[in-house]
Amino acid sequence: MKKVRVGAGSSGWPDYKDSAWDVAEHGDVDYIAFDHLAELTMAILQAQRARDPRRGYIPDVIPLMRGLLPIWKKKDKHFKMVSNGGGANPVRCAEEVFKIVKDLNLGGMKIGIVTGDEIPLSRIDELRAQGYKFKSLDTGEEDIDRIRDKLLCAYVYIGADKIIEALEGGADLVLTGRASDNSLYVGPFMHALGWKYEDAYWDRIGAGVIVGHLLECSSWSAGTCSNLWEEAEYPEGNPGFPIAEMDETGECVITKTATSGGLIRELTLKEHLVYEVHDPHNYIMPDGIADITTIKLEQIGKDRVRISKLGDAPRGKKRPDTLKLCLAYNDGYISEEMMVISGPKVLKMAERITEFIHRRLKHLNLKPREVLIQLIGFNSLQGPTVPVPDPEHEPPELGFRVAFKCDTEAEARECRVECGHLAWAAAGVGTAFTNPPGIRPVYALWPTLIPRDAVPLQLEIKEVK
Amino acid sequence: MKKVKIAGCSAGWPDMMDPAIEVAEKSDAKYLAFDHLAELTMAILERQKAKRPDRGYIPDVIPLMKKLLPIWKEKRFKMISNAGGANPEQCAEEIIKLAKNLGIIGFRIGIITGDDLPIERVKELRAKGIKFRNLDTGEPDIDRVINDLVAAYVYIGADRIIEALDQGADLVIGGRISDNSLFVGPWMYEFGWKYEDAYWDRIGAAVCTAHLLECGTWSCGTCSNFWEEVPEPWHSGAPICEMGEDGNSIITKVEGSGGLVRADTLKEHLVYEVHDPENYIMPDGIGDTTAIKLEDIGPNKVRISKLGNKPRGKPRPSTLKFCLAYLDGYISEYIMIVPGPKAYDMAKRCEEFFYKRLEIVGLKPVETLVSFIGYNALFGPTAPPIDYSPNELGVRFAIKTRTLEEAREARLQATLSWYAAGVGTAFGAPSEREVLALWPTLIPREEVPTKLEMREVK
Amino acid sequence: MKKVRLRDICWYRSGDKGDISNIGLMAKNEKIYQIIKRQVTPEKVKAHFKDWVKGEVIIYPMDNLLALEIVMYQALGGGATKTLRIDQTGKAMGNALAWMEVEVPDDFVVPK
Amino acid sequence: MGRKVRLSELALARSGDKGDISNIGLMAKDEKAYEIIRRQVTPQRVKEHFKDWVKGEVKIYEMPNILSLQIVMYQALGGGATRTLRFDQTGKAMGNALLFMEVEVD
Repeated sequence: MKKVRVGAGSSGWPDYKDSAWDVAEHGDVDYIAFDHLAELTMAILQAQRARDPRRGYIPDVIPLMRGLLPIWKKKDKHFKMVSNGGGANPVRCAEEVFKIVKDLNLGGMKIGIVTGDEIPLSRIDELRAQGYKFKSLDTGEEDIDRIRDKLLCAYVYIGADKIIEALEGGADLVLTGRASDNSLYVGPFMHALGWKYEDAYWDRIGAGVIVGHLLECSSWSAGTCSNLWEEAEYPEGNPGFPIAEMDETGECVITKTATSGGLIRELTLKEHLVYEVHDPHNYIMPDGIADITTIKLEQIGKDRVRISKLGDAPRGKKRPDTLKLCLAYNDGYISEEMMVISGPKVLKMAERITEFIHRRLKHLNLKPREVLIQLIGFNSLQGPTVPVPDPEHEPPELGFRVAFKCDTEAEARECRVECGHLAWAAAGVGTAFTNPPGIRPVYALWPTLIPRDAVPLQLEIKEVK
Repeated sequence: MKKVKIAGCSAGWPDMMDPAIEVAEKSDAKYLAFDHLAELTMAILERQKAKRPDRGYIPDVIPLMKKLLPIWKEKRFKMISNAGGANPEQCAEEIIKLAKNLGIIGFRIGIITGDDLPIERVKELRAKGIKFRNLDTGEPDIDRVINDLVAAYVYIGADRIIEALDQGADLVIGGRISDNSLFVGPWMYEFGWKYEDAYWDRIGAAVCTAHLLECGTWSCGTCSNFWEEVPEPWHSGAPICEMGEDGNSIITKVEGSGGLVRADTLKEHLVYEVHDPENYIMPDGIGDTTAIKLEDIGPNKVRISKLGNKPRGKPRPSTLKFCLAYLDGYISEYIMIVPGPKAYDMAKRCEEFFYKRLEIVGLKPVETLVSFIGYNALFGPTAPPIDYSPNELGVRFAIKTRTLEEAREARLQATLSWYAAGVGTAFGAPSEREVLALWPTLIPREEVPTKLEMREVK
Repeated sequence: MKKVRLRDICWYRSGDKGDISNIGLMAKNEKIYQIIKRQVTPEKVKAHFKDWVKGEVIIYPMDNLLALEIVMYQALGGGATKTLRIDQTGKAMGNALAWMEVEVPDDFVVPK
Repeated sequence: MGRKVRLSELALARSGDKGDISNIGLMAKDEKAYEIIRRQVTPQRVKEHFKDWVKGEVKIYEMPNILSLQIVMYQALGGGATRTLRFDQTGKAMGNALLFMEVEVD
């Protein structure tokens, strides 16, 4: 029975570099996958590259690789690596990694560079001219003409096709841009276990998609941000990253190294299986559509949980013929200010300051698009759902945060100064301030779909001896 | 008896502009005084000027003047301001340009310079034997920081203000003029007071009263213990003080403006940042704040008068307050919010986790502080015990390091500490800043030659 | 019958995708799963969140995990980059839902 | 002796900073309250109240004209506005913090 061990190496930017090195050193893995991209990161990276062609990849990839590649060499280059840290500039990222290989004289290395995920805006216009509508998955709006002139960039969540091809071509590291986090893991499973994009394999690819979902958020399946936060111990302060031992049939055991903190329990996996899944029967990914209700979890040892098929319902269906496309556009500016106000009667004082802000906005004829006031220590996380406060037990102080959304940066600044900072006038004595974060441009996202065949991908394998 | 009205129109930067406009339009104040400088503002403005020679003054003064000059044209009040900051000449230049295209001719400006000393001058004086002992910590001399100095400025008095008014200035603009002197100057000029023994009692009264005006609306119910009673603080009135030749005065505000003028709102400010109340040391004189009394004599009307026959002031000091600003590493800051029901325990776990992460990455910051917003961010060790279960707590990490790289690494580890928290944690925007530290000391008056230049809009 | 809060009988974790908030509500045992499957309805969830959830609420039961997958549209103030909320990615919406009360039999014992 | 009450019942406060010096104006609500705070709010007790937040000397000046005490605390703000790590860089809440202190009233 063929088996493969794939370890998680990162789940967004930033993450624990030392935990990735721990997986490489002690995880006895065949592959390590690194996801570095949150929903919005690509728009930021593309803006960086537009300003400076040497930038646009995830900067953290370099220190991460500098610590990882010596371990890779020590393990006589056994494990392969797959990463979407190339971002908007995978070619440049590969050059930087080759510099490390030379600096630390690690001998030869092959890097597979996957491109084609970024769609030039001219191509978007072409597709629209051909009658293709980019209907928003969020709001259902039919077409993008409302935002066309504000568009910054467009990128597609691509699948594992070129990752598999690169691994077949002997690549040690595969660098991509906007590869979906899931495909970074499904690629190695399919390559190592010989699965194909054909009907005989959708059930097993479904299992791969489910396990990919568990690994893509690294320590989040191993006790961090967990309901079991009180039990998860970190003696050395280094959270453990999950490792998947997948066999040919799609049955899998999730574990972690003994030298890392955190824990692998049925619940820590369950917590992530219910995270950002939407319709559990149709968890749509570029490489397959998984049905998360067809598997079961079983604790089979300390930090070892088996994921196996529940009944005979298939764990996955044929992959979709469209891919997720994200259009990023500029949508105004946000400014915010925070002060901390002192009791007694801190909640009443907060009401007074709130009234002050709205009256002063009117007094100065300022019209922000949106104003939000939140009380840190009381309702900033859970808003209107928090229970009515008990007057006997008021907090001694509260963070009073106000945020403004405006069309222009100047307006956002004026609102913040005149009605944010200067709102201390209505507060009682004992009010203090933090340095407000800078005014930030709002990058809005328009999620939609694009036909798979409208997104040709390229692979280039480079080598240094 | 001659009486003169001065309004306190700004407490710092930024501040509300509308109270100043309201005073200009609706009151008969003869002088409008504007303090725009907090302790550190000068150092920030010096660094701005170092980067761009055409900057270094308070930018808000231009939109303010744009609104005030047309009113000035009708009412001809006088204005005294320290908005010039590190670049009074450029500030005056901009105001002259503004006045020209508003068609306001004949507007006369007095520009006061000499309050900021070049760093080489400081080194010269140090070589001459002046040690510049630190008033805060008592450190005997500045040798430890002399190579990190970025700015040096003196709190100068009202001498040049009086001279400028004498030459018919409509606006007197300077840099680090002491907030107090912006008010004492005009009163000395109007009443003909001199820096001589016969006048210290009255100058002392002006010094104490000016302290109540230099923070603008802070004396009229803003940031007050009486916040629940203050009507319409969103358009708070600026304090207007009518002083007589005897040094007694009455403080009011524009009819119909928001805010509250009462003996106890003024008292709140009289006890603010005074230190030794019987020796309130200012460049123009030493005030005795225990020698005056405050009485409510009508709605929003308070009389300030002499209490008994103790003199209200003593001769001005032979030295001036001198501030040196120097670079002192970096501070990075990061806030995340952890949810209840065990928010305090969860916050403590994140703190413990953070200190372990610092060990792992081998980082030894100069100083770290983790505090919890909603519990002890303001009150530290004095915060009363938590006798309830907060819905959430802000966990604030603040780290001081020598270098920017260390500051970034420390903040990165703080960011990652939310992994140790339970589900439901969110985080705010992080920030890093360069630390400018202040070295307060004294400098002999004669080492600070100031200059006055008169200009007129033609 | 008596009332208990979801936070005493379930675990939860929430995340985001654009302006969609997605809560995983995990019953601590089979009996509790039947209770939440019946009482935690789209209408009650929407009422609980008041003006924070402006769009539709869809709930998918996951019998295999004794969990409900709760999907709430236009629930995050415009999405991570547009919302003014400090919790830009809705990490605490699960905790917020956990304040909701459900009815349980009087002899019901809250699990440790 | 009498019962213990928090200073906040007898006085109001407002605090500010000058470099690393925190300065609290403590205003008694009436004549009787002024006598109590004048006797019981001593440099020693203030220093104990602030624990490691006040590292330097505490001086207290009386202002009988306005029934207030001027409390000056050295090395009390973590290095001063630009150097302190505290949230309240300029010590605006030190007055409120002092009001948690207990005094005896008959």
